[in-house]
Amino acid sequence: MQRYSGFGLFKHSLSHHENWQKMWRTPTPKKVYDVVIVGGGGHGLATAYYLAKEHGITNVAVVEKGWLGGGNTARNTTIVRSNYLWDESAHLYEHAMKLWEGLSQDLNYNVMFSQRGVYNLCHTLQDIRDSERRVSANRLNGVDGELLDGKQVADEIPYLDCSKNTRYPIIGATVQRRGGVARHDAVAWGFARAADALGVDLIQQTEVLGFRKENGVCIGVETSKGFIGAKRVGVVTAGNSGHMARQAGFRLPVESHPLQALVSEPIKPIIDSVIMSNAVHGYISQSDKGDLVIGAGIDGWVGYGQRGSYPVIEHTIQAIVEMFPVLSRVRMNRQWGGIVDTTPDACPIISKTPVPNLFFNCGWGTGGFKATPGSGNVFAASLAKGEMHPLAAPFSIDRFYNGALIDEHGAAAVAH
Amino acid sequence: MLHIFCPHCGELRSEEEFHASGQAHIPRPLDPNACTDKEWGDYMFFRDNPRGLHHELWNHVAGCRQFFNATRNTVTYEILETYLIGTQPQFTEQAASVAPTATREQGEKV
Amino acid sequence: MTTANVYQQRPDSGVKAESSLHHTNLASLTGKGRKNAGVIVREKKLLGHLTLRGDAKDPAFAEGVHKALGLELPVALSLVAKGDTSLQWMGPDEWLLIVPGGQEYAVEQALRAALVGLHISVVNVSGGQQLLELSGPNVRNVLMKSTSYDVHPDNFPVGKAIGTVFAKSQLVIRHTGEDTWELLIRRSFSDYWWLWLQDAAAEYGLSVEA
Amino acid sequence: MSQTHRLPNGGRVDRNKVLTFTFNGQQYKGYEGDSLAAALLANGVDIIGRSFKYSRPRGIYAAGAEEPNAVLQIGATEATQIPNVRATQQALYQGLVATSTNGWPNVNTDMMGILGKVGGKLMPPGFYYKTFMYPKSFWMTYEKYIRKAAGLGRSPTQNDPDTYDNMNHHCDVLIVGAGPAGLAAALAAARSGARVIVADEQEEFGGSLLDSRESLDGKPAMEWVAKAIAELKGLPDVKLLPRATVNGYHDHNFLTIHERLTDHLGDRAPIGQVRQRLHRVRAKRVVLATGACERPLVYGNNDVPGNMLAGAVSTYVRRYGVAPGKKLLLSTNNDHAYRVALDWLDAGQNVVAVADARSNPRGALVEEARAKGIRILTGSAVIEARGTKRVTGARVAAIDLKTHSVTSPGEWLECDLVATSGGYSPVVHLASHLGGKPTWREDILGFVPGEAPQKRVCVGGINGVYGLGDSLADGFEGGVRAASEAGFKAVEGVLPKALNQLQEATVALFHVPHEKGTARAPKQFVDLQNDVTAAAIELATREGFESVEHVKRYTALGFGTDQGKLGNVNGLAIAARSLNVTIPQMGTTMFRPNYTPVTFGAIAGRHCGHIFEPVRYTALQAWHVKQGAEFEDVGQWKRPWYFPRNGEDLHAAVKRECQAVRDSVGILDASTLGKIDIQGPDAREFLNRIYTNAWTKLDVGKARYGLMCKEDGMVFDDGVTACLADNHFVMTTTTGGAARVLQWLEIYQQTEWPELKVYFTSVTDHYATLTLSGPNSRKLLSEVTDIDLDREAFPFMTWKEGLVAGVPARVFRISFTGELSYEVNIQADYAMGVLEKIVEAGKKYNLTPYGTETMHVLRAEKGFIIVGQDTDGSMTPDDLNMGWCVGRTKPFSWLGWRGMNREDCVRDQRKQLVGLKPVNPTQWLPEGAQLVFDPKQTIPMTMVGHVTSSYAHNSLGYSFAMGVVKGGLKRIGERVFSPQADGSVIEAEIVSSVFFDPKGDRQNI
Repeated sequence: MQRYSGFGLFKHSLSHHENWQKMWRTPTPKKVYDVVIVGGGGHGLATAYYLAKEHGITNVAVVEKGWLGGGNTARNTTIVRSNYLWDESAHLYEHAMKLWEGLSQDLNYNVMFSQRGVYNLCHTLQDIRDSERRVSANRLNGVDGELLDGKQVADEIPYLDCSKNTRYPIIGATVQRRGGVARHDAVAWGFARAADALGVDLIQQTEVLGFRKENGVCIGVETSKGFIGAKRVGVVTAGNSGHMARQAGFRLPVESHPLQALVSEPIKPIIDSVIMSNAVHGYISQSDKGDLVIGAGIDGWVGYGQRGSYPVIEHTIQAIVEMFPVLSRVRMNRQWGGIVDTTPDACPIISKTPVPNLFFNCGWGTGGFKATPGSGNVFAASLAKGEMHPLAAPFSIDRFYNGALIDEHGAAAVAH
Repeated sequence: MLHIFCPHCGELRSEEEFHASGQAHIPRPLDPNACTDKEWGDYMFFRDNPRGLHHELWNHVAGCRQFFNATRNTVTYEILETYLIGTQPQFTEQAASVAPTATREQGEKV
Repeated sequence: MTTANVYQQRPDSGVKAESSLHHTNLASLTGKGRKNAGVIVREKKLLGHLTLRGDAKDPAFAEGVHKALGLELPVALSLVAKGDTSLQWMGPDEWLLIVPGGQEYAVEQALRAALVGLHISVVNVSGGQQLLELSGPNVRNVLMKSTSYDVHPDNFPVGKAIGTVFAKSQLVIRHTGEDTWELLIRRSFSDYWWLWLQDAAAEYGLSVEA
Repeated sequence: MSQTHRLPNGGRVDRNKVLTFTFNGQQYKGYEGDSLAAALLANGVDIIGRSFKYSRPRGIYAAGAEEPNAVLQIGATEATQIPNVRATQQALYQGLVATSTNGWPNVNTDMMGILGKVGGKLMPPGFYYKTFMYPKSFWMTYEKYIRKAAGLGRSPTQNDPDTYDNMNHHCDVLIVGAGPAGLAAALAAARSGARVIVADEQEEFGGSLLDSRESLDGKPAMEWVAKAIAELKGLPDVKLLPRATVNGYHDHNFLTIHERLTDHLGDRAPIGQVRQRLHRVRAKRVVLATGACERPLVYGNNDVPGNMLAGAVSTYVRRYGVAPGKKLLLSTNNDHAYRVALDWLDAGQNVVAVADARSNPRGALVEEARAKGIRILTGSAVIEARGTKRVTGARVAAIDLKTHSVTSPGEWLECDLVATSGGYSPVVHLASHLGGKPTWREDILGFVPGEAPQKRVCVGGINGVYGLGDSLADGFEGGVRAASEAGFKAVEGVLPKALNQLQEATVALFHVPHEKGTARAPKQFVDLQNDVTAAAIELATREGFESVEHVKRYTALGFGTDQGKLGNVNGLAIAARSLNVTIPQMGTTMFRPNYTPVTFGAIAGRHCGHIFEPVRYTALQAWHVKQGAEFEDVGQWKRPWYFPRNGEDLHAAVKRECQAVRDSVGILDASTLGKIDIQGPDAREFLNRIYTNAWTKLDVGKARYGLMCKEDGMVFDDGVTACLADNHFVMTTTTGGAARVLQWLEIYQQTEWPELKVYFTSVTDHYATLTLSGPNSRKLLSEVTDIDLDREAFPFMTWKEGLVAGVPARVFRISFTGELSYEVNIQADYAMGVLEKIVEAGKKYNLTPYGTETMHVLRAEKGFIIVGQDTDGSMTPDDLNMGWCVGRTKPFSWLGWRGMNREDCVRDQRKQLVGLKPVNPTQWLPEGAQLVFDPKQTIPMTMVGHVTSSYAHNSLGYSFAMGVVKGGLKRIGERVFSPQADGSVIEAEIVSSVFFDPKGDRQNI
């Protein structure tokens, strides 16, 4: 792998940047792999990378129907945090957070992870109770978190309307200072480049059409470019998980909904952290390019069109103007939608399936991006050993039968 | 924003007046106590979630407050029909390949 | 056995009654708005409101209603009226009956008597809602700012009444005359509606009529 | 000198109306009718900004929405700042204040420009991914500087003084674009009687005719436009919206139009006027007449001020009477661009030459140019321009299109304006908003709309129909079709005659070759706003980015505020060539709303500030305000939280209120509780199915508490329901749950058990509910009621009807405080009168109004739960120690029963609701605080539960709490610990959750 550095950049500038290597190969699929990952988004690429790096399994293919990182990785609002309520999710997301903290160096690719702090605003007394509960749990789980009062919030977040004149006056907030944002595309590209360097085959423009089973056991995938054999198959196809499960012959407790987001035109820095509000229902941060990155909730119906309904956009912008009245004259440049696989408890499914040797990692709802390295890391371990990693084990499909749900609706009420 | 024909009001109305209530035609097991945990979990949580025709339950919350069903394409978002609770859809996944795409919205006054 | 508990809910005269916009003191604003205001608002308060439920397909039900009220059951999205009494379709098995304030108890009894033996429901909701009449040349503009329902007379002729989204909540709009419309507003939302209408009508001028 | 570049005559500006404006602190003059860009050009302003990455000087490049460079800050005051206004789309007004967004100390001498020159080489696409990684801790510092350098304009830092609104429309035909095709379509549709809306983004209707050389019926084309507008204005159901951009084409033919009502008058709307309006339109049919957008050619130094889109030159000359230079050099690959040379000549200016990439062009305009003596260099193109702050010359050389190479050294021509035309791109933006992939047409070298779930007709330029006569015909036919599809009968119409001229095909040239190769040639810009060069695109493909989305994302191509209107197709062509695929194989990226940016305020409309969302009040709100209540938001309701007296704080007030209730009597406004009237012969059976407990035996006159669970067995609401008559009940719900519960009842009745005869009607607003609670409540109530309140006659958990303060009431003897209590329900119209009389009578009992906080304390002392505070959607009735409320033997498997018997729900050691008593009675356990058995363990700790409710100020005299603890019901008497943020640990004993009057004597007195 060609190593990236400031000096390298200088060296290449002397030859007019004509000698940069490809970031990854364009390989022809082999007949059989130890592991085939279906889905070349952030989670799939991370899985492949950690399989190769931490488990020495390099005979791995990532099969992607479109382009690497082209699904929700390319469409999310890039928030990273780990301040989840329940132990199971807090541990999983904190595992991811620790990986984020060294990711650029690990991948030798700057994913621009910016720990600028994530604030969750409180508007009601119940918000305060829920926040105390979450922050208190975070603290005892080793996840950083603070509960601020209204005055502290006003001091820390310029231009936020903390007056009593708003419909839902702000009376406090939680903050996770280690939380922040990262550059979404770079995460996919960084993992792809690093995985490729370790020998992983990244096979783009190849759609998985089905799973081949022998004696009920999965032995590979049927693709638009023919059959590819595999000892184990991991499916990481956010926005398509239900569809893939149907190909494999079972259903999931998943519904795929549109999740919309939008950006303003680029403006000079004005929002220096990530601010989210469940009650007013919106969240905002500002990208390094200057765009205000804004989102809110999912559309209420199943939709695979990568677009949702306009009222969601309206309500989101109303919420932002309510929180930051000074932004009223800023303009919205572009809106888009992703497809999020939601589960009944707003937690992911990282699980074995009714088909032996076929594993699913899905159902991240609106919280997938922030988990990317952690999700890939525990999924890789599970695929390597054939047994679920301890951090992944609570997220089995079984919980929807026995009732051991991990209800994170509170932590994810505003989608992010 | 979707335009939905309420079969009770007999008019197309904006999506804002409605609330989507998930997949339709999921009858509550007649004897829940006879269900295994797995069967009960299937009833509560597992859904078809198709790419394509989806039969789903809607409620005209701001209008007549009635529930009804709709057949909607989850990729194009086209609504092929809305129909009353207790009746069956005309458009189904099986019939879809032969059914012409609706050229005119149900209830469209032209 | 009695199937329902019905009682006279209105006190004898002399007890103070307040509409849901009482606190805004509309009376004091009467005649103080802009001359030739584009929108004129008038409270139609303290009327008798009854929610009637029953099976529209059962001829006995329609007959009973007719017997008690002298009104035909209105079909979907319509309103029939006789004098100060109006009956509005609210849903396939639901109607709203508005009668002069104080008559609701007697009317309910008449309805129950005429519909005895049928599965019906009559509920007095007089305290929970009232009408707000809007008239004037710019009412349609104000409605267009507030609802995504099509209020063009081709689609919304006089005599039509619909439930829809209005600003950030829901209500019923009734078209009662060429430039006259009624909003059926819920008590707890009244203050919001009043603020909303003042704001939406500001550019056309708003005046209050007693 | 003023307006040095204004032509002596011509243009649609009003030369009698001189307007003064300021740009970068300097005052200039322009005319009414000018765009800001036109006025700047009229004054010879070359540099209007610095580029974002390399800080290169940039000038006005285009004349419309596609402008990439002239993105300015506007606003005379802080509160009225508007960032990122395209000068080409901003009408000039008196006193306009504009500044550049980048450049330090100013745009003419920009220090960053030096850095850009030196550092530029170090900034290939994606350079930031390859560096700034070490040392790890420095990224936040690097980032600060990157952020400062990025961004264009700035947000105001004061609140917006203006108002905005939304307006909803329904029409039969919405016509987007009022150029020749759009106007023809509008006439056709409107004459049929259809409801028609015509929206156009420009200051006036006319589109391409506003600067056209062509005539209609032998008269200037704009005369026909005026006639058409007059006719349309005369029709009753036609709405004409100039200055209104259709920005989004959403599902089911819903579109949004952003109308700028006062932006041409000032940075602030005149008093009483709305600044901008967002129209929400549902159209039966849409006619897209959005035209086509000229593409520039990509050549060396094509960004130096003085390089300009060819059509823009015509616009400035013909529409504004401005000559943006003296000596014009035109580089084209098509016929249409020749009009620029002719317009320039007509304006008395000097045409240096036309470089035409075609080897033997013979079209009508070409011949006209030849005839007028214009020098035409065929088979050639401008290879590179020269100049730093303004073009001083350009090199024209012969090129070979097949080999993409330069075949002659060429010739340097002196000029100050290079006009460029690389053909036309149909404006397919709106046509693609629903995911429809545009299709490439080789014959017109452009993308046209592809299939999409839109009920639309595309007419004119968007279809690649470019000739004026053809465009009018296409438009008219489209208008007829749209109207007839919407149910209207078309009316015949005669179209004006246009001169049909021979037009030859455009030749495919996007990126002009350079001898040095792309990487070493002078910078050839593809996306001017984002400083994306042809070399950058080639580098991206070299590094393995093969998908168009990858290339776009890696280079930032098309991510600017112009969304790549000029650069996208050229970028695509460059990527395709370097990957050796065709343009259609390369595909396009997604088009998403908005077409051009839309003000947040306009989208938000009036839904902000005090009407951001409804506020709900009870009938007694005015009284609460008069009593000085502090309010709490509960759902949409404002509820009195507590009633401070004489400067009391929350704690003091609550302690006093609690004591008053326990000692004498208090009054609470409970009107916000949900109330549902239930009638029908199956009402009782329905209650049996929906509640966890049994309802079969509840007699008329009695009331019962019930719990509701979802199918998963988790509690989701609770309340008291009373039997009013055999077939008649009234249910109460939590305040926040009222709407949800009604929906819940309806969905089961309508979809699951339609055979059950029962009707539900909300009476929440109809009844006001006054709760009198405390040992003296009977005495007090007896003074204002005719109801027999005798203990035997009116026992606990029953209700009676009678007069209260002269008003007919239903009085329920139920209690949420543990004290003797009466809930008085009266028609809300009379609530204030009743309250006043009770208050009057209550004086001698020290009747004390209390709010939600005191209510919460008093119920907690009794161990009563609050759904949503003590529950979180993961608790069964057994978890709440409310097994007594579970009908385990009910014949019908009611909602929740099966769910609460799943494996995980019946296991030992679930978290259970218990009382918590801090060992130190003055210590308060924060609500939400987590609990552990062993406070000395290391992090991560094993948490065993949390505090749900906690009250230090109450009637008990010591701090107490409720909370859930793992296996808590079997641990009564044991200790739990709550480690706090400050390092301290609060120790508490697990106790019964009933702290006060455990036998319930007080409510039974």
